[in-house]
Amino acid sequence: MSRFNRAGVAGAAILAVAALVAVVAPLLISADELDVTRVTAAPWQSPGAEFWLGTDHTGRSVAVLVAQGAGTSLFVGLTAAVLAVGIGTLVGVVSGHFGGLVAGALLRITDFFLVLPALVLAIALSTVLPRGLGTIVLAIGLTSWPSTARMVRAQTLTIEARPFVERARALGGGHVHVIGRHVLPSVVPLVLVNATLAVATAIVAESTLAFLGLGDPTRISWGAMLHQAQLHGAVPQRAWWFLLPPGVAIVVVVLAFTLVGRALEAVVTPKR
Amino acid sequence: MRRGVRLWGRLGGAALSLVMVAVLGFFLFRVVPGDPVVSMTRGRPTTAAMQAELRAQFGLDRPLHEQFFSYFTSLLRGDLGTSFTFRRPVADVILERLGPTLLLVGTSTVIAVGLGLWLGVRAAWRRDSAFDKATTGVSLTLWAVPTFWLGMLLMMATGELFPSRGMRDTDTAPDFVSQALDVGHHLVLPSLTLVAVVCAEYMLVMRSSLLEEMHAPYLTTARAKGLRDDLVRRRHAVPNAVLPAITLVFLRFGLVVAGAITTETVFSWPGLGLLFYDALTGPDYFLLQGLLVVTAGAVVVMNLLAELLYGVLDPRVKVV
Amino acid sequence: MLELRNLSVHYGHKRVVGDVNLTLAPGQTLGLAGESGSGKSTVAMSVLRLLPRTARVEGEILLDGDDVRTMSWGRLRAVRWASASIVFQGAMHSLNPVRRVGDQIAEPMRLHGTPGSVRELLEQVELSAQKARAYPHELSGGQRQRVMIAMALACGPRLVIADEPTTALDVVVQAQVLSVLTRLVAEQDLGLLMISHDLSVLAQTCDELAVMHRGELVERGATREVIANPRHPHTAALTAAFPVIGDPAHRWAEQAPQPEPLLRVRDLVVDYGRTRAVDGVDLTVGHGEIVALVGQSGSGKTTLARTIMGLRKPSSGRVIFDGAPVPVKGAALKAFRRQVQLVLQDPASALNPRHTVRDAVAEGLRVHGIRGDEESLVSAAVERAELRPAELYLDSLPHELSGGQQQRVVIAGALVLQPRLLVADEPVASLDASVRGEIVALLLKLRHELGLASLIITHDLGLAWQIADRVAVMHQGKIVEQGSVEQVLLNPTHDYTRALLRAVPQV
Amino acid sequence: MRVKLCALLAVATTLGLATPPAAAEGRVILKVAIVQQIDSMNPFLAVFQSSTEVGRLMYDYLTAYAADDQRVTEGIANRWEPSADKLTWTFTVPEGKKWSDGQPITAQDVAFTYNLMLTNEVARTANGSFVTNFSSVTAPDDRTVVIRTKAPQVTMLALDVPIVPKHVWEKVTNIKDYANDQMPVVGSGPFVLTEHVAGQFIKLKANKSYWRGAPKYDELHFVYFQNSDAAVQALAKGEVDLVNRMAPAQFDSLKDKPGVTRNKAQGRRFVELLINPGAQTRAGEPIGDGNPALKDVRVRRAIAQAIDLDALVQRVSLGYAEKGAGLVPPVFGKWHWQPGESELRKFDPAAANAALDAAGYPRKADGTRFSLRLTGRAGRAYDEQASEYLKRQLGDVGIALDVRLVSDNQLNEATTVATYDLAFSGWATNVDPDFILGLHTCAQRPGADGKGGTTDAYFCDQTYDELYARQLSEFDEGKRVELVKQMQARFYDQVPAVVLAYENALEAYRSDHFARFTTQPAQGGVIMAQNGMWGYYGAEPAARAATSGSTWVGFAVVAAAVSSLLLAIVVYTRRRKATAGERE
Repeated sequence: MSRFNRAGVAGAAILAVAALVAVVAPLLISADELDVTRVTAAPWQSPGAEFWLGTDHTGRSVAVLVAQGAGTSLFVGLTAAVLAVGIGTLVGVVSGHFGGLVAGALLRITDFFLVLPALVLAIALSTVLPRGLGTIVLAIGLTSWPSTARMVRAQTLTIEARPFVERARALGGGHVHVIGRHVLPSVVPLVLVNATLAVATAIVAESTLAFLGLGDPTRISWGAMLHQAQLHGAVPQRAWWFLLPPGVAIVVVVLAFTLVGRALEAVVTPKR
Repeated sequence: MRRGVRLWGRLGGAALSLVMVAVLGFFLFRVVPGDPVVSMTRGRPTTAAMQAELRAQFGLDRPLHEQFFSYFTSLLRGDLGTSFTFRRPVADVILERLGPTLLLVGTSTVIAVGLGLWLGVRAAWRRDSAFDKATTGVSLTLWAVPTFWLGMLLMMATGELFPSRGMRDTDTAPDFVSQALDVGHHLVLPSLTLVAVVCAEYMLVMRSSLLEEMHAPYLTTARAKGLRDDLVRRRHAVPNAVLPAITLVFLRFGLVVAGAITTETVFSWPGLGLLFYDALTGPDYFLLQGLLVVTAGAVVVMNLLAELLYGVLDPRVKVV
Repeated sequence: MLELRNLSVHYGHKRVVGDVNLTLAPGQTLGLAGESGSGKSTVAMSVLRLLPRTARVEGEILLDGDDVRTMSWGRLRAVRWASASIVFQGAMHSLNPVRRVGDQIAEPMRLHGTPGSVRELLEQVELSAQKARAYPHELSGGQRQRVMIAMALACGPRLVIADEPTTALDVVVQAQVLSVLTRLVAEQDLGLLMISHDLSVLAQTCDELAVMHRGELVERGATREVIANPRHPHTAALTAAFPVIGDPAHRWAEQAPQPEPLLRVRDLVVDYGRTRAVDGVDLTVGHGEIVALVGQSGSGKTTLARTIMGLRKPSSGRVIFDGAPVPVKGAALKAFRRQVQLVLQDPASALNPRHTVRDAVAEGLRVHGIRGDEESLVSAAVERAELRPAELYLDSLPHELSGGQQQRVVIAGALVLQPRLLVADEPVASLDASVRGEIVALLLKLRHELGLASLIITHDLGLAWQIADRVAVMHQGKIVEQGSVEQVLLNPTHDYTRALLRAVPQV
Repeated sequence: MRVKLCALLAVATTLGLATPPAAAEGRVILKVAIVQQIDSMNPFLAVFQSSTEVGRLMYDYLTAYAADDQRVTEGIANRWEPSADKLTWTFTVPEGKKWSDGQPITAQDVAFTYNLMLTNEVARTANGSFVTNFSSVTAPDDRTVVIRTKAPQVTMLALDVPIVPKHVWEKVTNIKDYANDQMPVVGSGPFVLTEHVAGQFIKLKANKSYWRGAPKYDELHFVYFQNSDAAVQALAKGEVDLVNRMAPAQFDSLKDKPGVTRNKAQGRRFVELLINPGAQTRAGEPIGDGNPALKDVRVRRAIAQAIDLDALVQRVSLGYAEKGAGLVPPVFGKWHWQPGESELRKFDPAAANAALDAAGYPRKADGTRFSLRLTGRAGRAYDEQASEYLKRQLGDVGIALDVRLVSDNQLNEATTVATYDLAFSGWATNVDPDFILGLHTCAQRPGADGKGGTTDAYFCDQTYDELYARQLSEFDEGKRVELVKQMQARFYDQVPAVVLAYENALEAYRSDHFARFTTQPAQGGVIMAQNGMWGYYGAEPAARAATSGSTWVGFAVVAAAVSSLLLAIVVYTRRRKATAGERE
């Protein structure tokens, strides 16, 4: 417990730094440093005094790109997670609270989406829709809600089976009362945990889509950098400085979200 | 306590899911913009008549609902249509690529399951020990690693030790031993990549599953009987805790097939994932929808198997 | 055979057991009584050194002269089950759910190299040999508990520790299990250390009685002696909590005149799918009357209560409240629910753990949109439920309160709507013995002061004797006998009622 | 028991993995990386470039293009004679050429192939355009083929149609479903197809009885790669011997690699920037949603003038390209056109600004005149980078660019229905310029339903079309060259598209395995993607070093790691077992 809290605090600290970078980087980095037509440095420089993470295939500083990419990756991760968790919570509560045909249909759809390989679907969606951040968010969001829905539904059912809900019903409470006063407050912490973990998944998914060349090519994200690295032959050139930093950034941020999520989970879940 | 798995209900549900997969597969890829015939013939001397001929060959000139009807009826016969790219029945193309994927995913799953469950049990049993902290930490980190990136790193790190692509060399002697060793040699990096990522998940699941059981009263009973610690673990705790993990393994197996897309792309492993990636660039409608139907169908079937298996493994669940 | 010398157990700085001294000779039966949290289970577990690592154990635990605390693990494992075995509480969870019970019984025999057969052991506890192939979930509660007993006897130990072996069992089943246990102990001349919160259970099985309170041993002596003349006030409270049916001292309800009917149930039938849970029930509760609905679990009494509350639709028959049929939906149903309030068995789960006492009590007011000074209405209800002063409790969360206080909050939540009928489902079953009396008194006081009628659902005939004006006995969905308390409990006419009464352990 | 099993397993693994598999001894193999899939081995159906490339190795055409200067040379036929009215062509198939199964190649085979295409619609799938003008093909005897055309056709010596053996193909009933995978596949080319595993590799063996003489090595393997990055790595490791289509950065990365020789060749490809000139269908109906400003040729010229082609060559192509001009790349020197001093549009933003002002598009308050969409393919390195430069350069003349990088199929969609303003495109050209010139005639625009077009530039110009018709029937090559150049000049002047660059074909090979390859043309030519099979056919093995055993070090490392891990587990379990009794 305490260990995870420590890990959770560490994760939160990392996230704070990442968020700070995401907010500050666009302010500090001039457009010239990102514009391939204006950079003057030689491409494929290994790390040195001037560029301490080296330069990419166009001569841009990798360090600058990583900082700039934080915003995109975090934005996609957060919005996709919010979308997924939002849909999931709605579906979960509705199918858990109301019985009958609606719930049955919702459950069927949830199960269906649950078994569909999310990555395959996300790839298909991002091929169909026009390129852009919105598409990525939509593709990830629309494919990752079912697990949340399942979990929220289970929690809703658990709560509904609790005597205090029966007591509330016996007091004369209706659907709005039961959902608003009892179900939602009990679901929200779990949803929060779920959202945190969903951000982690979404960031990895974003990088995967970008790597497969389905990202928004006009934006710099960590996944897009890896895509570029692969496209322009970073591996055969042994340009580790172009390959490592974006990947490490992904791992660190995703790990941080996971740690925070687990710490929250430990707090939220009642101890046995 | 007694939970029943209604066999017919499950079968019906799975069948419904398969139908939905088929419908989704058809429409999703019909929404993809672009004329596949134009993509195919790009950069070659082509006349309008030739394009029309190609369209007719693939039935693209018929109205959508007719296309759907013929698609659906042939699907029932196991005919997935003809691939644009390979000009062969989609079912054949997929079947051909199934072997490499099963080899990769199968090997990785076996190793990952063995290793992951073993590590998970160890870690949970000695909760908060150095071993637990180390394995949990590593697993959480690996879980955060994008698969393709890990693959690229491994490729860069191992330099020339391993082949960078494919499943076999073309100049290996044709005898079985040489071929098998060659395939094994090619298999090392891709399966290592998959194992690392999948194993981490299995480990975490096994660990948390066992932690759930750690305070179960029947373990106290077992201890009170005088059982050694490792016997308590092996005979009592693990048989209970492993059930959810096994279910997960089955569920994941289908998903891993789909998840092998990135690994196969990085290592040019000639399996379904690579095929999927190739089909996307076409766009090869029939191949794409065939792949979606097959992979999602596999997951649906695995799902069903997982539930039925659960009924066999867990005496509390009866299949009726 | 077993000797505890100055046994203390600490968890961190918290002392759970302090300076307990106990001895038990072969063939002797000792009951260890105490409420939850009194440390009695900790004592039992320490005998086989089964406490978690975090527990710090001091003193000596001598089993056949050897100190368990200092044994090597190898030696300890040899001693476990062979010298002393345990019948754990809650056999459902203490048996491995995925292994056949036969294997589980045989396991210690193989381990310790004890000859014998599972079949014989099962026969000893009056189970057929085929049950060896069953999984725990395929057995009934009583059968599982017998399996536990068979398992405990597998290696022929000289000491058996039984930790709440019959808790959560119905009275009749409890009686059967206890008789098996006592018979085997007597036949095999075993030492028995039996732990229970229920003095009556101990009184029936044990020669000697020890009472624990807050980790300390407060009294020890011959069973009859301790119960008849408790020296420690806590012992006295415990004995008082178990009413003796027929004893006028334990009958607290004053005689009420025949009242006007408030609630009438006519030929009520409720089906759950294909099973008929309630089968043609007629029942009446008068104004200000307390009626006890008695029956074993599964008899349909809870379903009946839910149906009366309008929480479940009857399949046929009518429920008439105050002269009008209970409405099935809409505003009328809501209005009806103001009149009838529910008090549930486990107060801990009947309160939303996130809501303060204020929120919990005011919930009814808010649901019904009752205007007025919420604060004072809530305070009044809370004080009426004898939580004084109200301000002390209003901002507490449920887990900060004791079980008795929680139940009072539930009752306050009901009172705030000024209902006319209280349906109480096992209102004291999950409460400690010493608290139980207070809640019973509170219910009676409310009837006395407010004229509040109650339908009390219980498996506990003693409670009915204590509180009710009339008793209805329910069996397999039917009411088999009803009438005044004295009439039904002292002169039962139906076989089932007699069986129930026989099974009640007598102090 | 468990312990013993583990130990056994460890030993077995070590032994097994430490022994490298035997490589096939004594055969010299050329391994070539390919990135594109093979769509079909059936030459009537195969449309992918990679398939055509393999097809050229399996089947000779009626005529061929010489390696050194690409002139027409002997293929299956060694002599040809047009009639005076140019409507009848007589080809002579000499004695002595044999199919790989030993059967003689005769005029009957040629006539069979063409007639199959004339009679069977499916057989026209891949190469139908070559026979649309044919009226009949006959073989009066085994040595003579007579082709009659409906109208004079200059490309009669550039019929890129694989000739198939009649004795094999006459048994084929359904061309559409025939995969042509009866190994070894009977062919006439320098190599015989022996094995094809889709997505993995293609194996061919040398045709020892090839009429030009057997290739100098034994087998030719094409190995499939997911992307050129992987292919370049494989080349660096010596897993393959020949790689093409490298990105400039990849090409640079091989600069000092020992044992690797790079080949920077003039390519057959050019990249262009389409400027939607107000797209119309064949019937003249407007189609798409191009910016109307682009209908004004002055605007298009100004845009062309605002683009710094030198910067694109230097920064985007890293110098591995030549500045764009006419439609025919310089590799086909005869047909290639360069603007003269008077025609040349120099990079001149100031002039472009002035021209735009004059055309009636003054700068607005925010400094822009109007904005245009620039559509390109995501994932294509050139588009991704060049779009950055174009954005800036056109921004300098007040044209704001909205860059849209989309998937391949979305790009195709945008160009086929003309929903673009500016778009990247590119074509590979053939020895005969007919195709690339014909692509920009009015007739290539789509029909009323928006389908059936092959152009993506939507150029329709009276002058150009007249020139096209004239060159098509001009049999005097000198005059035809002149007409072709005039067409390119007209295209350059009207700018429906700016040819940005002729990209170099970047290739590399293991010179430690293969000493030299035949390039086409001899000077600065390509090894792969030729108009012929010379590159593969003419490869000469080096005094070959044995396959290095270094790759097997990896195996040994893994084997050692696995076995030591297993051993560690065994020991650990043993020790735990021993002390298990005294631990809880």
